[in-house]
Amino acid sequence: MRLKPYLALLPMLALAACASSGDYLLFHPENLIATQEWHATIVDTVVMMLVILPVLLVIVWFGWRYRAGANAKHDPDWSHNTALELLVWGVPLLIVGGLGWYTVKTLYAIEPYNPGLLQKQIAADPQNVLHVDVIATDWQWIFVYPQQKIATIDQLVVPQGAVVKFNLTSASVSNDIYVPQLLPMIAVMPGMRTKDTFDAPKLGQWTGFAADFSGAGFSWMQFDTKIVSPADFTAWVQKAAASPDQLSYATFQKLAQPHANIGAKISYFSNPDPQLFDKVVAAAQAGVVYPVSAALTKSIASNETEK
Amino acid sequence: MAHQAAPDANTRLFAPGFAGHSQISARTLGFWLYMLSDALLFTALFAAYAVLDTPMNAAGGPIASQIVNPVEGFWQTIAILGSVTAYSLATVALKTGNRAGVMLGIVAAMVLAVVFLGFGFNDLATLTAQGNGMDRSGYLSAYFVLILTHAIHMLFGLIWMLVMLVQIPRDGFNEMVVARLLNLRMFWQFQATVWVCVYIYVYMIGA
Amino acid sequence: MQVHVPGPWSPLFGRLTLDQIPYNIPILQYTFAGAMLAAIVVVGAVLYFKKVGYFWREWLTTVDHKKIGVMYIVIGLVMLFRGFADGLLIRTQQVLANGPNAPGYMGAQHGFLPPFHFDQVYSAHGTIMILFAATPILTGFQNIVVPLQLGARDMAFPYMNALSLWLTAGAAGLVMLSLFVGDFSAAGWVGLIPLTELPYSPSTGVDYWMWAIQISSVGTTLNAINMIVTIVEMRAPGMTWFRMPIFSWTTLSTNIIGLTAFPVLGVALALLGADRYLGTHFFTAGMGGNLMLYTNLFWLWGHPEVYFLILPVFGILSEVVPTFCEKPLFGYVTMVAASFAIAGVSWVVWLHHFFTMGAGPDINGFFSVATMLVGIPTGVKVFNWAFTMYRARITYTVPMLWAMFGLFLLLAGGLTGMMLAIPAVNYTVHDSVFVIAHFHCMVLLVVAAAFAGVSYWFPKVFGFRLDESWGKAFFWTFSIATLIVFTAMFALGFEGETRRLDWTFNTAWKPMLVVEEIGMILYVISLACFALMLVFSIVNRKKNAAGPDAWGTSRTLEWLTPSPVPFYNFAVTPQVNTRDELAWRRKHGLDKAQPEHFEAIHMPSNTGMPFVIGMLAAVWGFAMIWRIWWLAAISLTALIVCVIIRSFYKNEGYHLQPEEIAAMERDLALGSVVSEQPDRSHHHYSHVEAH
Amino acid sequence: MAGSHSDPLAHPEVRMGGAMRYIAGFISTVALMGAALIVTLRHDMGYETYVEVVGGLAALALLSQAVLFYGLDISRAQIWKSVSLILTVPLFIITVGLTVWMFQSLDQRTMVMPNSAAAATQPTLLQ
Repeated sequence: MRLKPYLALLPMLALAACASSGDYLLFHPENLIATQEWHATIVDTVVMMLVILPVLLVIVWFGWRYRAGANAKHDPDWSHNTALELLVWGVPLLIVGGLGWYTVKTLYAIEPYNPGLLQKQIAADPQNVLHVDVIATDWQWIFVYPQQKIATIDQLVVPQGAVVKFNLTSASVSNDIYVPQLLPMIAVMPGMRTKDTFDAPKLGQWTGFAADFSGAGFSWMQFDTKIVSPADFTAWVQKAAASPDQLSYATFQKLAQPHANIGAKISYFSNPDPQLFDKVVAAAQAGVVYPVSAALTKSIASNETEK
Repeated sequence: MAHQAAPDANTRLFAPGFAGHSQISARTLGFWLYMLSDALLFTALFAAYAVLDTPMNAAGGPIASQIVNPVEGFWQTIAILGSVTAYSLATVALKTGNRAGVMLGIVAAMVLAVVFLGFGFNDLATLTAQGNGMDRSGYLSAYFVLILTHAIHMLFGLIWMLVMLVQIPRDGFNEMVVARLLNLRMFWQFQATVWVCVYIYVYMIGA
Repeated sequence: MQVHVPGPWSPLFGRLTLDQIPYNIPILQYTFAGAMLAAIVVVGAVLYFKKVGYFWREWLTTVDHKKIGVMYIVIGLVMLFRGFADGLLIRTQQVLANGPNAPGYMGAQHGFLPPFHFDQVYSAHGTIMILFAATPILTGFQNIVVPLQLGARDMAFPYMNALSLWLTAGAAGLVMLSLFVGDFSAAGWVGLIPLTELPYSPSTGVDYWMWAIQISSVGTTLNAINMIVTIVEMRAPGMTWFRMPIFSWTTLSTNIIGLTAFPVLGVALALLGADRYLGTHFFTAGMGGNLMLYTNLFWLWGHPEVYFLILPVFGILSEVVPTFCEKPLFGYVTMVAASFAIAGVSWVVWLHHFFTMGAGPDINGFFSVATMLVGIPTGVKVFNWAFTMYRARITYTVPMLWAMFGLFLLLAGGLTGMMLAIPAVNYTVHDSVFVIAHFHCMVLLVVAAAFAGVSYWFPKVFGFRLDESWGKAFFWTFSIATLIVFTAMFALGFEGETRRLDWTFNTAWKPMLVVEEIGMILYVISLACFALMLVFSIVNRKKNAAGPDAWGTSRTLEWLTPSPVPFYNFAVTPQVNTRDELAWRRKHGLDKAQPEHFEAIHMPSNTGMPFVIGMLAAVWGFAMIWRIWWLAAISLTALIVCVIIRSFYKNEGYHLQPEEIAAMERDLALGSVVSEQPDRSHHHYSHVEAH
Repeated sequence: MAGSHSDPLAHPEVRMGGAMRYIAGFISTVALMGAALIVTLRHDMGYETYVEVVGGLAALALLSQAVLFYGLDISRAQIWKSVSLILTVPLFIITVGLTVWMFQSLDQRTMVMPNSAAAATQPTLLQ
């Protein structure tokens, strides 16, 4: 039994050793929002450790000191001490009070619709806000850039320094969008419109993905996320705008038919229907669904599809 | 533990002849707890109704004020309150062991309940015939299911009353029959309580 | 108004067709062969030893709370094994299906499970573990222990107790049946909406999930009523509220939750059922439905449900720790207060399960702070157990080891729970495996306490202790496996892995996925230790035979009566003088005192009706799942008729005469087993008092 | 069990009822509902006042049922029923209240109302 605490420490050490590696995506936030959330994780852990570590030590110490056969003092009736009982209520109360205050404070800083953290940046340069409409289908991500008049499947490209504002909806079932280093999760729901906001301070490339289960093709719902220089962004927009495929609502209806995009292949579209997002929301509210047949559910991503 | 007394000559370790609890009390308490759980069921339905009672959830179909009639609801209120009062008066007859009185009260309660249910089912049938059935919109789904859940409770109460009408002459007022009569009184009263909430919330405030 | 369902439908068989039997899936072939083999062995043994009558008389028709409790725990352990097998499949799939170049086996693109099968496996894993493993096991303990702790003869409603059991059993049977007839839900144990709506889940999987939960939760609600009335009405004379053992207190608080929360789940599922069967629009995205309404109702039950599971666990720890510390529990009154504080706060925290859905910061803030409040009473409990160990004399028996491990898991789960309560943190890990690791800390705390309870109360029910050395081997393998699997899972959460991935696309996750798999293999070894523990315990049962007070240091009334407990519990109802009555009697040398004379005891008769009703409920569920309307109508009518017939029974039980009790108590003192009731089927009517 | 020896008709819950009490319960509830109906039909107060008045009348009706019909009090026979009812009332308020509060905020932030006539073919801009 005295081995146990050490055993518990071993994996923690292993975790600490690995923490420096880039695989721990949440340890490496790449923008203000994600950094704030990572700080909250650290603050919470440190504050909680103030109480958890002593309790752990007390349990180990008592458990060793008062084991049978250790000849320690045995007091078979001691079961009450008013001061101690006040303490055991008081300490958690203080911790919860402190953390509660901190939580409410951070809540407004990272509020997805209008984060306090980015207020200054938006006010300083309102032109530098990039609007992207995000539509989840079964099982792909469609990004519509209304200002740039382009759309993509499974690729999100953002100019460095911009603040990105998402409108999100789904054509079929609910989902969550997630880029661990940049974009915390937010729900994507059919017939409803959620919003999310994040900043893009550093160049780089990341994988974004669906986080909330949405059916058989869910595991294959990744999208490529890039932050590029403004010049590269303009070039990229021009490339996409040159695409002969145009994203009309009729085209969208075909795209939204359930199928898994295995390998997350990227497609570009020019001239998306300017009201595409609204039409998708309105259609879902009017009861339009993209049903998944039982046969498709059973065969998707199995070898049967290739026959 | 520090305050524990040491055993003395008066200390008893066993309680021979311990009478235990009363069966009737245990049964009525148990049934009362079931009713509180049933109340939570209606609570969830009310919460669902409250969420779905917006013009948006009517999805172009009728909204509350177009389908409910507070005046007709008032007649229903009188019918159901009359029914529970008739049943309650039956349990007053129970005090003297008056079988005919108890059974008469139950029959009166059943007749009034059928009147109440007749109004309700007629409303739902009319709506459905107009194409405004429960599958028309989120709002109508909530309305129908709330009303139907209450009506199904009432139907079970009616079956229960029929059973009692057989058991009273067969068994007399033994412990089990009395416990069932008392529980049924709570159950029946509970339907009126739920109806008061439905009437106020759906028929008046909602409309 | 009946909605159109895709695929064939016939009046006679509903949606059931031959190709719904998945005979061509290899894994299911093996499972089926294994299940059939086990069934043949069990049924064959029962027939060979001519025990059919015994099973019917002593188990299937019993109304004895101890036997019902044992059956609950057996069902729970079987389902725990099934859930574990599902967990093993999930972990193995994720290791095999890691990275773009992961090969596919047995018809899958990656790994060996195609998504549709994988999704069923993880949905079944969650549903089974929470509702058909943890819940029955804990209910079983409450059934066995609470009446004994209170000094009562039985539960308040023995007949309804059996009914609760058989409803749960019927529902568990439906879940198992979904393996071989049709499929199970592929939309998560929470029933992700609108994925569970007909267009997105056209098969009968969601219906299996929905009706099985619905039927079992009726059983749970009835059981909650029974427990509360038992505790309120049936305490032995002298047992005032503040002399009641903590396990009974936590049972009371947990069943208050059960009583009030399960109806809300019933409504959530019934409204989903209305959508699927009647074409309503409660939770559809269109036509005025509101899909978050489902999530709201589900978690309105779902979060209290967490405490519904955790509170009895706290009760078990509060019994085990003082027994093996040879000291009373520190801070009894605050412990009671904390239990009720947890039950109360559990009702205002549910929204923390969907912080990310887009509600405003004031709403998230309210539910966040409310959630943190739960940390206060939970912290109090941990402190109280720690201080119980102060100036104690601790014996590290198997139950105590499990309890210590439970404390450790509670600290880990508490730390991460506080993180998840902060929306700023929650947004980054909301749907990641970090959440999975967190709540597995909590449900493995349930498992740890369950095994603590099994080893602690086993001698009370069966008259001999479990084998200590194999028990320790089981404990160490299991707890180390837990540390390995879930430390790796926390790491994966920080690596950004999300839940329910059939194909784990990021190759950087591979090392930790392999670590998890190693832990799973250790779990398999620990299961072998568990089986060997049972075998050696039965072989050595004479050596490990236990007296009334099996541990010599127990403190509560259940240890006053012989082990195994005679079916009438106490020959004479004990008079309670203080809290921790048995410890007090032992201290003053009164624990061996016997009653001077016996009086007649009134006992309820066995009845097959609860079994019949439970099975009818399962048939009705099956008929509803497959939309076989005639069968549904017949089974529902039969069920109602059975309830009515039962109300016409005149048999009010029988009286056990003083001389019979005296004889049985003599036999017990000599060490022979009298847990079987005398056969009263022929003459019990003679004992019914006339009115 | 052992209590089954006594006369079931002597049980306190059987003795509790009284004809006058039940009739009073009937009359008071019908009168309160009637008053609510009149208030509703007259339509002469602001919505919030109206909800308060009708809600108050409903609360009185429920209270009169609790006392006159259910006979709830703090006697030994009824105390646990009264206690459990009092403990359930907050759950009702929490469940309905917090749910409504939450959905009001959520609907505002996520439910964008399309012009229903144009929805199918020509949805209006939603922002």
